[in-house]
Amino acid sequence: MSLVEQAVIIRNEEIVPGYLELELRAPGIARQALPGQFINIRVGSTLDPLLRRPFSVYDNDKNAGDITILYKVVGRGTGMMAELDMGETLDVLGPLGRPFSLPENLQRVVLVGGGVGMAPLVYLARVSCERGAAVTALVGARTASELLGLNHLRGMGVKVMVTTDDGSQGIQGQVTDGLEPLLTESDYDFIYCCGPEPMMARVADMAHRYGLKGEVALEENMACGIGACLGCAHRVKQGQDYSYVQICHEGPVFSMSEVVFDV
Amino acid sequence: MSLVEQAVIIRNEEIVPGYLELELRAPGIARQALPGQFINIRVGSTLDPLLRRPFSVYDNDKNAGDITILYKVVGRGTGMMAELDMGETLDVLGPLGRPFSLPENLQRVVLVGGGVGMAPLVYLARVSCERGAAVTALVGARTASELLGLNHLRGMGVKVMVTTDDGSQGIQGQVTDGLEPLLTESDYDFIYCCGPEPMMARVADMAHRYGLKGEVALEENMACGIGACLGCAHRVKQGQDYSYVQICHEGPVFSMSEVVFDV
Amino acid sequence: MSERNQVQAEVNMEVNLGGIALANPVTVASGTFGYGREYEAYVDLARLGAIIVKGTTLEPRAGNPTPRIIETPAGMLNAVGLQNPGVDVFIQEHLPYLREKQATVIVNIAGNTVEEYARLTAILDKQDGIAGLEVNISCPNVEKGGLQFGTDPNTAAGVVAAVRQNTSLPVIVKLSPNVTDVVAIARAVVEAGADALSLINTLLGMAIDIETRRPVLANIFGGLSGPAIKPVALRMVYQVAREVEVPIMGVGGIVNWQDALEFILAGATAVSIGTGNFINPGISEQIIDDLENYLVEQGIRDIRQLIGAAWL
Amino acid sequence: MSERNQVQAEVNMEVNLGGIALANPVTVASGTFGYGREYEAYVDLARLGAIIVKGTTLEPRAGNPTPRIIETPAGMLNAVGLQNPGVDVFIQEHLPYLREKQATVIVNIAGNTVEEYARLTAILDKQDGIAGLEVNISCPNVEKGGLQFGTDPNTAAGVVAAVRQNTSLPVIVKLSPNVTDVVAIARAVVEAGADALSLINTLLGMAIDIETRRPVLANIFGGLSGPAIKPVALRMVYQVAREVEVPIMGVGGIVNWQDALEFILAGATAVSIGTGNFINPGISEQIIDDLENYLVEQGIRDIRQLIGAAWL
Ligand SMILES: Cc1cc2nc3c(=O)[nH]c(=O)nc-3n(C[C@H](O)[C@H](O)[C@H](O)COP(=O)(O)OP(=O)(O)OC[C@H]3O[C@@H](n4cnc5c(N)ncnc54)[C@H](O)[C@@H]3O)c2cc1C
Ligand SMILES: Cc1cc2nc3c(=O)[nH]c(=O)nc-3n(C[C@H](O)[C@H](O)[C@H](O)COP(=O)(O)OP(=O)(O)OC[C@H]3O[C@@H](n4cnc5c(N)ncnc54)[C@H](O)[C@@H]3O)c2cc1C
Ligand SMILES: Cc1cc2nc3c(=O)[nH]c(=O)nc-3n(C[C@H](O)[C@H](O)[C@H](O)COP(=O)(O)O)c2cc1C
Ligand SMILES: Cc1cc2nc3c(=O)[nH]c(=O)nc-3n(C[C@H](O)[C@H](O)[C@H](O)COP(=O)(O)O)c2cc1C
Ligand code: FES
Ligand code: FES
Repeated sequence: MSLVEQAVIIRNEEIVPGYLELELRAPGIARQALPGQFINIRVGSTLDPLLRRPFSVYDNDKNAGDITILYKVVGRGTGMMAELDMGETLDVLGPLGRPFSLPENLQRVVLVGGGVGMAPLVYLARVSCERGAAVTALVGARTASELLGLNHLRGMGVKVMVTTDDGSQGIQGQVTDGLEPLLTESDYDFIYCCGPEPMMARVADMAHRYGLKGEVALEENMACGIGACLGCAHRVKQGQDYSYVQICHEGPVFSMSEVVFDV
Repeated sequence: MSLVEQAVIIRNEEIVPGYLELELRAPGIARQALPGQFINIRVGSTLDPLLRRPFSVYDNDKNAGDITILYKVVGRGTGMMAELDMGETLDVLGPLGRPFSLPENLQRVVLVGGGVGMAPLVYLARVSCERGAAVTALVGARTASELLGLNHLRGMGVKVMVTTDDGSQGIQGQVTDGLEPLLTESDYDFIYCCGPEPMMARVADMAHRYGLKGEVALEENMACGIGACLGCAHRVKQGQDYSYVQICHEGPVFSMSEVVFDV
Repeated sequence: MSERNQVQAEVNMEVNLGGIALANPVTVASGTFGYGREYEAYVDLARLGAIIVKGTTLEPRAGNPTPRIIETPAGMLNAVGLQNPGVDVFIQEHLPYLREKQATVIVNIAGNTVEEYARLTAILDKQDGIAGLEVNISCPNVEKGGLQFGTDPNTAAGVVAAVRQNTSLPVIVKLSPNVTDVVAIARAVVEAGADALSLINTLLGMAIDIETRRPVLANIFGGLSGPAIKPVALRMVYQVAREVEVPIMGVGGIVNWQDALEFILAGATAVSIGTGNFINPGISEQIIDDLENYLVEQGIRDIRQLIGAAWL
Repeated sequence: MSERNQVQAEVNMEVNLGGIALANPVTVASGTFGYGREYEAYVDLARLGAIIVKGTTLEPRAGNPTPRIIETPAGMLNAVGLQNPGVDVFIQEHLPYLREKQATVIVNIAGNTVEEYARLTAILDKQDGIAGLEVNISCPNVEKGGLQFGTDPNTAAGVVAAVRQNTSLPVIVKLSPNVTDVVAIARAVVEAGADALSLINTLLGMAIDIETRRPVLANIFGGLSGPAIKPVALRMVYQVAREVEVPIMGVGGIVNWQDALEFILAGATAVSIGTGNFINPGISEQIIDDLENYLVEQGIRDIRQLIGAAWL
């Protein structure tokens, strides 16, 4: 059951320019959080900014009771977060949302992350590895300096492949350019993907062509994070038509085949 | 000419419970600030709280470029100020308002301060002493623990008298109870007063009875602090009638005889 | 006896909102509390004065495309577009849950024609476990070119009369603040049979994305809610409460007990928390506790003594 | 050539507001900038698109008792009550100063009767150094029981027609947001001769002091301004700009260049900074600089290209 916790900041560190890792002591949330779930952080204590900001659980140390998020500084809320110091407390609501499904007998999984879309995939990789699956991660970014999560993944024994738009590291091109050869060569059980929606659409398409099942984690502006405001709607297929689901509640993880992507 | 300065916090210290001294490195403002003037502080950098908060110059070290304010924690803005640490910066506008007049040949002055109304009187005492005047300060508070500025005043060689409502220190009663004997015994040139408006009204009345000229420093909710919004109006006498003046601009210091007190 | 029960014994928090007995004046606003279930981890649902459920229509509504929400200074805009599963699903899936939780349920109803309001009311009138109806008249009147029912006294009264005829349940009418003369609308709907009024619904607003140079919301316009609108809501409650005989529910920007108290002092018999639930899902129960403590500390035995105490 | 002049040479910031040539779209709002003098330490007055001076009446006005202002979430309420020294003092004491500073001056005028507006206009029409008039129609109409002129299309048009007959100066009409249909009022005043519109004036609001249990403002009600109201202002600008032919000045909650740009994209030809001046007295000039830089960075040669760019 999700809860509101006053989490103490253990670490708030810029890892590459514009991206920070924030580690929080939040034992109640850490105990429950599963890969793909997110937390909703109240930034500041005044009425501006007003709404909580949602962030995926990037890593989770249940024993210590620490959860880590990886965030990109994009606006006012994340800008304020970047100023926070160790020892300060943050009001955190979580864990929220439907986690990635981790079928019991996963043998070989492939993770595809673009930019800060890596955030939900690192904890997923950790749990997958713990369960004995062979994990390949395809990590994409615009340029080498924006590649995220590589060290974490390598530390777990994940096979890591890289694409950059500008070719400054790994394969030049988009993650889909790196994915096609992988899917041709190997036989995966499951694919997980998070990144910009057009990228997820292309990955979902490719997975479909290769007959591979998979899941994506979506994003949408949120107010409540718990299914009450109906703000975070996204289209899913319903027969020939579509209907809206709440990302915070019925997602953020969805089967690749059910999502109507905004491209 | 007043200015906006990004002032660095040198010290932000609780001196008695609920009252803090905040020392700011603001050389541009310090150079110009005179007793009775105030500064207008932007608390936080978001849109809530929105308006600046006005505080009297409590002390001023022109050489170092440091101004000090004495503030009471009463609400959200001052509550947030109390959390600030050394080294942080604050956006400060000042110096603002009309200072106390310090007639050239002042020999004997008496200062009467109630509660946080001491704030503008300490710097006034310093300058008066520097100019060679003999200064008596009558400091009132509800109880001994809320007496403010005593050490500062004694350090300058000011003769300090104390009244407390509960008699826990000095004369039991209100500052006016302490003032009457003073005015009977000594011959002062000038009286300065700041405190709750009913107190100032009584002091003004007494001064009038003893034929003593004096000034008070008033307060009113402020938005701009520079005479533009017309928010901080206060009544002053105009013949048999009254008119409104702007406290921030035409005050906060007024002659005791011209103010229509709100009692 | 628990500490809380002791407090309750000392002070009375019960109020009557046009025939609805509320254990305390603190309710949660339509569209911000789902069907209660979403908050069961954070709030004892039975303890709330009432739960006003999401705006319910005769047929299911898909709602608007996204983005539907955007933060604004001390507020937010929403253009959810009355997404709801329709009254039948509400009755089958959500009402039984709320009944089981012993919540006091007020159903917020919406329609595009007077006929729709009437039929919806007739359906809900037959259900167990509904304490009252809240009529949302900030809906486009399709028979009058989409102008909102709530912006004209006659049209507003028309909706309310139709609802009134179809139910013996207490009828609360929720007024739109986007009007020149809210008192005139209030009078008209009271005359048409409203037992209570709730005000305010959201202010119409918009935001523009300077990157894309387009309106942020897919719907272009949205409803402004949250602390930003509190001064407007409070003013309307104060104006209306003095002019009508029926009790008022104050809504708009309440995020703590002080805000709630301001509305009560302005003349509100009950208050409703909307956007505040998004900031802190436990806020509604917290406000109940805090108001109780306030009464105890101030030695006020009955919260009703404070209703309208700020009137001059 | 200074850096700033270089920037100016590269991009055009000039706009025309119904016959008033503005060096740039950034003006300062009536009642928030005094008579300019108050800001001379912080702003180069000649550089502002225009200075709209405090609401001026025929006779001096003492204004309301205090408290007159109170902060609200991301906003403030004011009930200053049109305190001003009257038009004669304005002409003798303030106008010469503004002329000398080479400021572009727009005089905001207010009255309690149509006759007052007419006489005030006739007086100001004869003065040098006035670029235009801004007619504040959010004033109580004493001949109609104190109802605001600006809440009814006919009464609003009546004021504007009277002003129009008495001057050849450009006439801007400042609309009240406290209305059901702002477009109807806009159309009526344009038909009556308005050369431009400015919107919005403040929203009517209030606050209650829970300590004293009384309204905070001596006047009970006050005008809500500041970032809190920006979404409402933006919506009204967007609605009105698409429906009338005259240019619009957008006002309400602007505190940075992004806010200003939102209004321009919504259809405003110029913008006005009000409450923002209180937060940062140099904000208006800062916004001019920032908008210029934005144009340069985006390679936009003329700010007029952005007016109404968000229309769908
Ligand atoms: C389920 C979920 C998980 C997320 N996980 C991560 C993560 O692990 N790391 C990360 O860097 N970012 C993540 N995001 C995006 C992150 O929430 C936004 O970048 C952040 O809210 C921006 O806040 P801001 O105040 O800096 O930006 P602003 O632009 O100032 O925000 C203004 C408003 O828009 C909302 N908003 C803006 N962008 C988004 C967005 N993409 N999603 C939701 N609301 C948005 C904010 O909440 C706020 O209400 C996630 C979003 C969702 C929905
Ligand atoms: C010229 C002047 C000099 C002052 N000097 C001092 C001083 O030296 N030390 C000190 O402790 N206090 C002083 N005050 C009072 C101080 O400004 C207020 O206590 C402070 O603004 C309260 O802010 P808050 O956010 O904590 O309170 P809140 O109650 O949360 O403030 C809410 C709003 O009310 C306004 N407000 C509340 N009380 C006052 C007040 N008394 N005067 C002006 N605005 C108010 C605030 O600015 C704000 O807009 C002075 C006031 C004035 C006008
Ligand atoms: C996301 C959202 C959805 C809403 N849906 C409804 C609704 O379905 N029916 C209704 O009458 N009011 C609806 N409202 C309005 C609220 O009930 C309330 O009147 C308004 O938000 C002001 O209160 P607040 O400032 O506390 O949020 C909605 C508000 C929000 C923010
Ligand atoms: C203190 C104050 C005084 C004002 N006086 C006037 C006035 O005299 N005439 C007028 O038309 N508008 C007046 N206004 C309204 C502003 O010009 C502006 O329309 C409004 O504040 C919204 O803009 P803002 O949110 O940027 O402040 C006043 C506003 C404030 C805050
Ligand atoms: S964020 Fe409120 S329903 Fe998803
Ligand atoms: S605070 Fe604005 S005029 Fe004094």
